[in-house]
Amino acid sequence: MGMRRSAALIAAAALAALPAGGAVAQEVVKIGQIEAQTGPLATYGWMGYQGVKMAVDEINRAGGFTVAGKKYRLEQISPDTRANPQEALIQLKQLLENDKVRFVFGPFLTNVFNGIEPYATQNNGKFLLMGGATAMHGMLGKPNHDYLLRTWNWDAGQSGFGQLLVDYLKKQGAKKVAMLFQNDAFGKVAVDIYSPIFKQAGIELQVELFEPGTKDFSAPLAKLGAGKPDYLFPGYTDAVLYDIVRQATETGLFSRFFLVRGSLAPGLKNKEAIDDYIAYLPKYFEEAEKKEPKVKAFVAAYKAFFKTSDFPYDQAPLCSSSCYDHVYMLVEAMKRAGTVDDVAKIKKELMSMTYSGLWNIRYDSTGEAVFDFDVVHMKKGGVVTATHVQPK
Amino acid sequence: MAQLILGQLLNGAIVGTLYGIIALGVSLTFGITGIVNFALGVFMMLGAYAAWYLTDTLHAPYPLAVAGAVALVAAAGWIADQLLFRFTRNDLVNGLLVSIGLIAALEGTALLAWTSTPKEMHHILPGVFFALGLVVPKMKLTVFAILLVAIALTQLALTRTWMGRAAYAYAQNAEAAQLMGVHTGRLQTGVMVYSTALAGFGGALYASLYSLEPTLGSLYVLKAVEAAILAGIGSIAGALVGGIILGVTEGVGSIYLPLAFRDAYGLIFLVAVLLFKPSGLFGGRR
Amino acid sequence: MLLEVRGLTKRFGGLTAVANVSFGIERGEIVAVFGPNGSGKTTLLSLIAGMMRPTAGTILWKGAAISEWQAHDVAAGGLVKTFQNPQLFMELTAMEHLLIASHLALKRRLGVRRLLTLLGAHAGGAQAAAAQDDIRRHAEGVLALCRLQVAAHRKAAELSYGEEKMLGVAMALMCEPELLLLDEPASGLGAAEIENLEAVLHDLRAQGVTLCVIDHKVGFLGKLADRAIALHHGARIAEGSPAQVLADPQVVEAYLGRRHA
Amino acid sequence: MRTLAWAVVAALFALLPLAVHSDVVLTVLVFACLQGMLAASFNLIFGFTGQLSMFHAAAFGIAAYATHLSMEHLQVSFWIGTLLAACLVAVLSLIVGSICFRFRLREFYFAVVTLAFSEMARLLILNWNSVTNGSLGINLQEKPTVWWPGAGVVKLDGTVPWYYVALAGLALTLLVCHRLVHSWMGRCFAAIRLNDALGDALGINVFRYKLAAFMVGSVIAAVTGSLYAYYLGSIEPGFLSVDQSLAIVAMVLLGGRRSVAAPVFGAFLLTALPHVIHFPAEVRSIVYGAILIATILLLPRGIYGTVSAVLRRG
Repeated sequence: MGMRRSAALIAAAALAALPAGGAVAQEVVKIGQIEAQTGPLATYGWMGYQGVKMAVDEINRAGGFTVAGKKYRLEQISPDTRANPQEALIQLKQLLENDKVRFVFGPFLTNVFNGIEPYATQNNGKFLLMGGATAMHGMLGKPNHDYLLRTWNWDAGQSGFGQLLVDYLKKQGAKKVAMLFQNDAFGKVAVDIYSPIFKQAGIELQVELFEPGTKDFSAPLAKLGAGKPDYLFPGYTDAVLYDIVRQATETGLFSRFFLVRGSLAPGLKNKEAIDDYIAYLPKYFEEAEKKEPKVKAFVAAYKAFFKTSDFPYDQAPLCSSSCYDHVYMLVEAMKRAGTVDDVAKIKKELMSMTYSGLWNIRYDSTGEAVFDFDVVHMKKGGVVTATHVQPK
Repeated sequence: MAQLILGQLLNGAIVGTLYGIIALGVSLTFGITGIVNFALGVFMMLGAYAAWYLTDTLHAPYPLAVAGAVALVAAAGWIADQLLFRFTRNDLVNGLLVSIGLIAALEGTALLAWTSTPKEMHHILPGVFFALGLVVPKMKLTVFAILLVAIALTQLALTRTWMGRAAYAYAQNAEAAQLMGVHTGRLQTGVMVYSTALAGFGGALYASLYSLEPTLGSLYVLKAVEAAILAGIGSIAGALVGGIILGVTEGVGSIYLPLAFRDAYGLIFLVAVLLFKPSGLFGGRR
Repeated sequence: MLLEVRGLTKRFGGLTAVANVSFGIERGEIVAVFGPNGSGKTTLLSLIAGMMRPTAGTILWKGAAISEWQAHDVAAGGLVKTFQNPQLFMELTAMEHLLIASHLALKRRLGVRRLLTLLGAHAGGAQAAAAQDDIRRHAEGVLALCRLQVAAHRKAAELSYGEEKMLGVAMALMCEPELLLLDEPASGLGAAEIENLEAVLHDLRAQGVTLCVIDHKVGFLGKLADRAIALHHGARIAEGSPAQVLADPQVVEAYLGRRHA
Repeated sequence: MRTLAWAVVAALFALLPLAVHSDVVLTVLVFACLQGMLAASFNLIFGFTGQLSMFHAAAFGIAAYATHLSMEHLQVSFWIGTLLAACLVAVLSLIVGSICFRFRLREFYFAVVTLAFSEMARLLILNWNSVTNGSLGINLQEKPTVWWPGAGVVKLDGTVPWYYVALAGLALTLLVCHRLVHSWMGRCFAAIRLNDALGDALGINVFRYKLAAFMVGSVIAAVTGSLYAYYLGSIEPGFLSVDQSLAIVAMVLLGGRRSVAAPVFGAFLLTALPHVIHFPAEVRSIVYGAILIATILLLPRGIYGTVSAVLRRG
């Protein structure tokens, strides 16, 4: 109750703070975003930034949205954290105190999240933080963490996809898998998640972790290859996948791959040398573009909006899932809650709804996103079969 | 196992020559202008993106693209020298900071132009060679050969041409060289441009082997500096060997030891060498 | 015997810079070491001052072998050397030079207690404060002695060559040396500056400072020195009163030889 | 006169929270003060003794981890933990420094070897998962306590108390640096920076005083590390990154390396600027580079240095 009242008070203050008079006919709902947009770790943050930008722009060009009979437009405020917790903390404080923002997207990076977590927790109830950082998973549902929503699905758990993929792999007759991952936050967690799953499935697992930024994988590939595993389970961003897949196939050390992140592109690029390329994709854009008009429209919109001819299929999922859809989902929740500033109400709506945009997204009881995904299996020559999965 | 080691010796050597070509630039620049040009990393990055853009977007034949990339980067290097480095000659710290500033600026520009989405050039020369039970990608071997030739030619140029000898003399003893009638300013500019051209060349070849990101140079320039010091500043063959030693240490090191510490293996070696032969493996008395 | 050098030898690769040189210096005397350029004088001094390690031979300072000591330990021991072409801290004033050079003086007066002065000017107690004043006064005295008062607050970069060399001597004096090694103090000086130098050296002698001065020509040393040693190709070719040494045929030959070359 | 001016400045900063209530502004100032401590202590090694140390970020990060670990495993208070961390860093810098200076590694060689040592430290912390939780970093739940006039022993929670802690830390750092630089030891540092051969000839133990500067600087960095970590509330291997060290160098160059206070100015500038002027991400990095280059080429004494020089001229 107290929470709500204080939230309401702040809301009142915020409205008072907003410029009065005819100059601004529409009220503004600000959407903050704290992501790394530059530096070696910026890939995720950069795409997320683009996703929000597109959604906000579209909604505003469509004349904004109406909540409880009032017209609103969106405003995106997205400083660059440079993957630096200090910057992020200051920026979050600016967003909450100066800009009176109540909805913040990001961060994707665990070190950044750890940096802002204490302050965010102090302000529990005043805002919503919707990010993808690995470390968020552990905080979900903890006391004073009602502000937290994780916009990514988790590999483990009953609605997670890890188990399902490993089972699929087992059906392919895999006996031994070699895991080659970045030595960073998610890499470390991925090892912790998948080791037991593989163990349970009776598949032997070898693990090697490499410094992010590595480009030549000859040594680890040779080392792993010596163990004669049937599948290679490489890192999780295309930044490394292109290099790993190429070097692994060129030397003929591996012809079978198993991915839980990243895209099909590295596989297609080396399709002649690949027997199996099994990938979990939040969405198989290449195919969806043909089938689903929404996706086709999104791809077109992206190209137009960023004036580019090449659509980044590999990173589109970040862009769309984590941000583009979630902006729409948030707006939808505001409409249903009939308020733009009672975060508790809005969260309740978010938790109870299923949003069908480019994907079907809902939140589980802890506040972690669950969405349909595709298990894509590419065979030699680039023949692709995709299975659409709707998790429990 | 022997196969494994042999393979890593070869691959380490190949990777090492790529360190070496940048190290050569670092070494020359430091020897002649007294600046450690960390910006060689971003020049390498520019070369890589230029080559990628010329081949994959403008569909120029790869060799032409490489030539174009080298020309572009050399020009960039000349501008950087005239606008910036000219004023920090023989000032280690300022040179270092100017290059840091340059890195920030150029990486930002690259991000604007190409975003952080990785780019990968179409495979120029697919396929592999089989030799004594080893499997080596054709392109890697080709790059290896080309780099070796480039470094050999540099060696020749420095020993046979007047400019080269002047440079050598200058590195040994500036005063004497000036008495010899060496035009310092022109020499230093020449070396600056040449070293950036080498970096661009390295980058252009790099693009045919690995995927590209705006930050790719930073790792390589660090390795290059390690290699240059390992070998001893001012030694051409040294820069190459230094690079190769580094590449091999990392390769073989990560076979026997945890891969996660790969970067440390080279460093430990470097520190050891510096302590017991401060002038580097091939450096004379300094 | 204050300083005793026995069979001192220094080789650089093939070249022998100092060949089996032996001599001694008594407290209070002024010794001139001279020889043509390249005769190994500077090397000899550098060896004694601990800036190089001899290939062979021993250096005894007040009976203790010091040939393996670091330069700063030698200086702390009371054996201080000036540089042939002046070494200075370009961006500092003459006075600041002397204060830096007063390092040993402070150390001798306060020992470890000088660390207390870091906490505050008077943290070291009355003695510390007194020592620091004393050192300032000493510095001014040295400036006066070296005829550098006018240069006291000018930066080293602005000094004339003569003043630079004299500042070198002044810094050495701040170290309160028992034996002062002067490396070609007169080289490159004009007549007036040389006179000035002579005056300074006379004053030093009057104060009983032991001096070892090297120069490529005897020049003013003739009048000043009690004893002279002639070096040629790194070897001692003559020793005795300046007059005797000058008359020595080998010495004459050495110089004539140079003149013909 | 100057003392008075400084007293006034100090008083103004001390009274600031009475006038400024914005948590954002105070937060920026806390970080600025902590970065200022880093810059000033680094400048002791770099600007005054002429040694380009790349070990500073390592000292900073190692201490952050050491403080947490000693608090967790030895059940000591934050301040004891900080003390232990400082001692650890003192020992480490003694070892690293001795190696570098004993082998007479100069300028760039010193920079590279210290860089090598900090990289090894970073890799160790990154991969020693059982102890450091590796790349995931550690959230620091517990808050340090201090004795507060009137309030007695209180938890350091909220920005204002931390502001005073950081301010005190900065003041202390500046005092230490000031006393050192303007003492006989400062003269030794200058001698080493300007002409160590001559210093040696004048009886200055170059090795000892290089080491002194390196150790004092590193220990201050260590203290800063513990404060920073517990204000931020988390630690990560990134604390030890090369970028950290380079950022410190940039602060010093921007402020100026010839005075004790100038680097702090640079630190405040680089900490606050990105939050005052907002650029698109890529443009920001371009502007940052441009500023850095411009300062080095046009204002070699740094901004503070140049300004104060101009003021002195009248």
